[in-house]
Amino acid sequence: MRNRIMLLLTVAFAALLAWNLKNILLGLPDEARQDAVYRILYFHAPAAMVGLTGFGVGMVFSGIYLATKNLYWDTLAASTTEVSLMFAAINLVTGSIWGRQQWGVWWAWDARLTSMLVCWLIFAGYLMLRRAIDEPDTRARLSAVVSLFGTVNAWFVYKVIEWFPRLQHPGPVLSFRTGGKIDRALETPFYWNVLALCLLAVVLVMIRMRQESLTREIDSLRRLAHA
Amino acid sequence: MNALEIDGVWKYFGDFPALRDIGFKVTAGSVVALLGRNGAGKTTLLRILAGLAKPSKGSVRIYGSEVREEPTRRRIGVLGHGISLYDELTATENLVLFGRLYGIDDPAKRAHQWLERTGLDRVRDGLVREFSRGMRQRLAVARTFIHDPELLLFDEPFTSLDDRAIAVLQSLVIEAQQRGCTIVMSTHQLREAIELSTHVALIRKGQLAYSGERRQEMLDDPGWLYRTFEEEGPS
Amino acid sequence: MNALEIDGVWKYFGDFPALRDIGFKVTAGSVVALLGRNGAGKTTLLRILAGLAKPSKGSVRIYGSEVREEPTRRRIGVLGHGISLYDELTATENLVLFGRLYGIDDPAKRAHQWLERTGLDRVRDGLVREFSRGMRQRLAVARTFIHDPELLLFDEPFTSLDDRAIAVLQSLVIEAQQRGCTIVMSTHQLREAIELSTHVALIRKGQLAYSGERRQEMLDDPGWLYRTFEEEGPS
Amino acid sequence: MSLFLRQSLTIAGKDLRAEWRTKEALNASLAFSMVILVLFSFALDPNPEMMQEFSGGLLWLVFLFAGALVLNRSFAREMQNDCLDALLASPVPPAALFIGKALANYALLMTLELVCLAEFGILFNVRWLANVGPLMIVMAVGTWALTVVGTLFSALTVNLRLREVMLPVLVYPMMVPPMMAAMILTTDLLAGTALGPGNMLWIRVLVGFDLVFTLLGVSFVDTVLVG
Amino acid sequence: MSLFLRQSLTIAGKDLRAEWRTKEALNASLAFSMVILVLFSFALDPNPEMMQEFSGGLLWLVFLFAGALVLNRSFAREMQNDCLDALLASPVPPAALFIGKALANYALLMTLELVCLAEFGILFNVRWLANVGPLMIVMAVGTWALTVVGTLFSALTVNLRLREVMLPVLVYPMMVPPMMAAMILTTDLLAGTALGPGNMLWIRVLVGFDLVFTLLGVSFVDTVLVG
Ligand code: HEM
Ligand SMILES: Nc1ncnc2c1ncn2[C@@H]1O[C@H](COP(=O)(O)OP(=O)(O)OP(=O)(O)O)[C@@H](O)[C@H]1O
Ligand SMILES: Nc1ncnc2c1ncn2[C@@H]1O[C@H](COP(=O)(O)OP(=O)(O)OP(=O)(O)O)[C@@H](O)[C@H]1O
Ligand SMILES: [Mg+2]
Ligand SMILES: [Mg+2]
Repeated sequence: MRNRIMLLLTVAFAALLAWNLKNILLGLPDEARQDAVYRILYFHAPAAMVGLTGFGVGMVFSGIYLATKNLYWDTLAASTTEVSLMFAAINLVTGSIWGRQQWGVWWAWDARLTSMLVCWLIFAGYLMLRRAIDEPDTRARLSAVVSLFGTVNAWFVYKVIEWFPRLQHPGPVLSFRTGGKIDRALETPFYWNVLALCLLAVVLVMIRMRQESLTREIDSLRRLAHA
Repeated sequence: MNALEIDGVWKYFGDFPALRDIGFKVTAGSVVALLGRNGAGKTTLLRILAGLAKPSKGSVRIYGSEVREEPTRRRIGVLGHGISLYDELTATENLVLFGRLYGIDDPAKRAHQWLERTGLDRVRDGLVREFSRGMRQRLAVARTFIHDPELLLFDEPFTSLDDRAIAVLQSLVIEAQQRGCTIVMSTHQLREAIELSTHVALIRKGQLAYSGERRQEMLDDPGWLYRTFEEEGPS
Repeated sequence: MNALEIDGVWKYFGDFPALRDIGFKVTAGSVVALLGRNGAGKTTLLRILAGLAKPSKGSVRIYGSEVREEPTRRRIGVLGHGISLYDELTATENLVLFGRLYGIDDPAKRAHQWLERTGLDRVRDGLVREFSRGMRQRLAVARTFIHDPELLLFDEPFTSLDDRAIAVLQSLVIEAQQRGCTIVMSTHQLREAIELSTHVALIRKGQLAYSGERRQEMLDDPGWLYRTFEEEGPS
Repeated sequence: MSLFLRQSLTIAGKDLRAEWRTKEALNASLAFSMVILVLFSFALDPNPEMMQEFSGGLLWLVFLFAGALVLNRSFAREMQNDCLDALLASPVPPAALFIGKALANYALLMTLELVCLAEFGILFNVRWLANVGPLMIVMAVGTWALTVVGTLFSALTVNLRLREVMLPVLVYPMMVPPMMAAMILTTDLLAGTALGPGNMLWIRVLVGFDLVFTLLGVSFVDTVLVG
Repeated sequence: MSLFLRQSLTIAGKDLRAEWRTKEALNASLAFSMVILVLFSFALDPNPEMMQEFSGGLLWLVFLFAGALVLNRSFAREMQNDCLDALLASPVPPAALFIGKALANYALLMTLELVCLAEFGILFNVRWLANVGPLMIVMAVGTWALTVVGTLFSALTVNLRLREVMLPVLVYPMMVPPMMAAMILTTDLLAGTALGPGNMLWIRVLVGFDLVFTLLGVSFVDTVLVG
């Protein structure tokens, strides 16, 4: 059953991505100022959205773990955070590439960029903490607390850095934020790609979940053997 | 009345069950020797009883109430592997500190009494850092007793102690029992433990293998218990 | 021939003399129980014998030569409070590492032999971190023996071990003695120690209070030694 | 509530007394702060005009680096003889323990920072006495942010093998919002700008951060310490 | 001599293998280096021209701070199960032990520094590939200075309660001469100046320091570890 769902989601993701790629690469006109590179936006911004949302979802799972003490939720929280971290990394890398192309530098200490980097570091710390603790219960408990603190903090980082005096990164362009700054034809594929990346995230989380539960099983078998 | 009621306690470390369905009752005033091989789960159980860890399943009631409730914790005294004393404070300061935390009246006076009783009067203003191992252990006992606990939980109290220190500790345990304290004590020193105890609980790979009164067989031959209730096999 | 010649050894920690003029000889092939109360100086002496600390005065000769000389150290095996194993390495890796450091031929083969002999064959590729206390202790013994030492120095080897682990260790000690090893071993578990030993050395506040062969009185009553050679008094 | 406070103060008093007896954490972190000030001065080779611009930033960097040492000791001190177990077994609620340790850390950090400030003024020729009132307020509020997050994470990392590494790795990214605020405010104050509507925003960030994380700390310390 | 070398390599191999298995010290110090780069950027608010001037200084500061974490672990790793006693009781001379640990630390530090350099290049937009050969030489020689002093002091402080504090407090001041040399050389190289008679002095300082302190380390490690 689980395999079936996973397969289905994977196929859906692949199909959607193919269709999106066709639209984005072939269907859209080049932008006047940026040539073809602007298309990176279709992965750059959705990756950030999926990543940041994922951190929040991870926090919710961590909260559920603390309430129920069921390790399932811990595994879910960890997988979600890990996958989100990967999406955040995609955002950072695509942004850097884009920045190299647009600004001539890989990195600028712009508010938006820095806040993403700081969020990434916070949750990299979360994963490192998980590595440093062997005992599953303690690991779950402590990392859940870090996830809570981290997410609240990430929110602060986001809010606060907006007020930071240096801004270089483009502001919001999506119409639901600005009331229509971007062309409809350019915007629609964007949302489809958000959906595609969401699907990918779910698939990846499911794969990680399975790996994690296998690891846990092996681990406990080994411990029984060594006891 | 039961000092301690352990009911269906399980403890998982991840998927590994360190305690499996442990359940027994301890009547007030008894001295229980908690025995078991290395890794059986004695420390895990004692930490749960002391409220330092939570069971995954099951419940522990001490004099009828929850462990982590404040009034209950006032009735427990815990002495673990470490001595739980601050090296940078003096003997008196250590005792007064814990007296305050337990909210007893006139902690200074109580501290003084206990220093006398454990023979540490002479060094009461010495830093714990400078104490010998035997003195530290005695001060740790004083700390455990300072708030007149009714239930005492000891984890391997005799480890690394010499014969004289063990004798001092034993006499304090006996004295506490005479005052009506209930004592649960884990150790590998079977002979000492069994001589002191009224009851015995044996844990085997996380399960309760025996619990009940001390029997004459155990006194005669400390090895009897293990031979009877643990089948041998490659560990 | 004397395996060990200790001559007028003093050890000061600052102004405090932890060892005062210790001197005795140990003939090859004997098992010495090094006894004494907490803080008597057993660990200090054993560390000096193992070359982990230097005496303030006096000399120690092992098979006639200096402790810190390389050929001498190849003949010593040390097992202290800790187990001296790396948690992040596997059982085999640990043994091979020490085999290499001792420069033995074919360390992998030796490691394998010792894993078999201590019953750890099954888990030879398991990380030490995941081992239970008994398994760690057995691996530590294997590490101590891997280079076929002639003089073994044990500091409280029985601490915190259960009856079965103690039995395993005891049989290894007896086996080593039969191979002609000399053994010096400190412990507070008088009964176990005296049963194993051929000689006894008692340290009292840093001084040698008794050294000589094991006597029948000690076997009959482990407390005899302390009662006879230590006057009582506040510690 | 009064009992809670009394217990917290008992804990804080104990920590301060133990520290006072040896002064080791304080001395060491003072020495450390001095050393890094010297290193900074080598690395940055600051000329006076630049100094004006950096002063707040450098100062808080020093506070952060030296402060981590104090925070690291905080719960590590309880591990020496398993003292933490005795505290947790006593009727003191973990929240009181947390507040007590935080108060002690706060006192130590403030002492450390005042000395650092004086050193800094002398070494880098920065006049901080002009605006000393508001500066103290900023330091007081900013330091509480460091204290409260640091104390909780000190409790969280105390059992890890890599304690001394994990603490800064987890805490520093979380400190980005309050540190930014504190740095900007301090630079302003050292440059002679008074607190006013222009930088009220940053004061609000600091106070908000303090409140939110004190609350989180008090609520989650039980989870961290006992489970 | 060959035996000595073989023993050193065995020790180094053991350390690297244990580290490789968990990668914790390396990961943590990498994360830490990233975090302090971010903090520096906040504190210093660097504009590109300034960056040119600071780059060498900042880079070596990061190496120093993150390196201390690696060095701290070095002998601390031996304390876990009293492993140090077993090593000292074995026929390995303390000097071989010292060289072995130093080699392992050197490998770890160099790895750390190369990654830091890449991070630094990207984040602060510093082009280091131009002069990469001489830069590697300076890094290699400067890092050995840090390694050899750090390893010796790691052995010296390993039994102290305040280990994690005392190591930097003792090591950083000692590192002032080589760090100054390395900072100046690195800044020159990053600014495009080649190594030449103009900065030969600093190269000599570095090499001289390396030689003297390696010699001192090898001669005194016996005193430090055994007495
Ligand atoms: C490493 C560099 C970069 C990073 C870390 C970064 C980060 C981000 C983040 C986190 C978002 C998501 C905002 C949100 O959904 O709230 C975003 C969106 C966006 N980025 Fe970047 N970015 C980088 C470089 C660039 C560059 C160079 C450009 C183009 C010149 C760019 C253009 C955009 C655009 C147009 C959006 C969508 C804006 C919106 O509607 O919110 N980014 N970026
Ligand atoms: N924090 C922990 N994380 C993972 N496993 C643990 C933890 N604590 C204990 N265990 C495991 O639980 C089991 C019981 O351990 P426990 O320490 O309670 O045994 P014990 O009876 O006290 O043994 P000993 O006589 O050696 O002290 C062991 O298998 C141990 O490996
Ligand atoms: N590193 C040290 N610094 C200062 N004093 C020490 C040190 N090591 C030991 N001592 C002191 O030397 C004396 C002897 O200690 P030692 O550890 O050798 O005793 P022991 O016989 O092994 O005791 P135990 O049975 O408790 O293990 C004690 O008084 C102790 O306080
Ligand atoms: Mg135990
Ligand atoms: Mg000893």
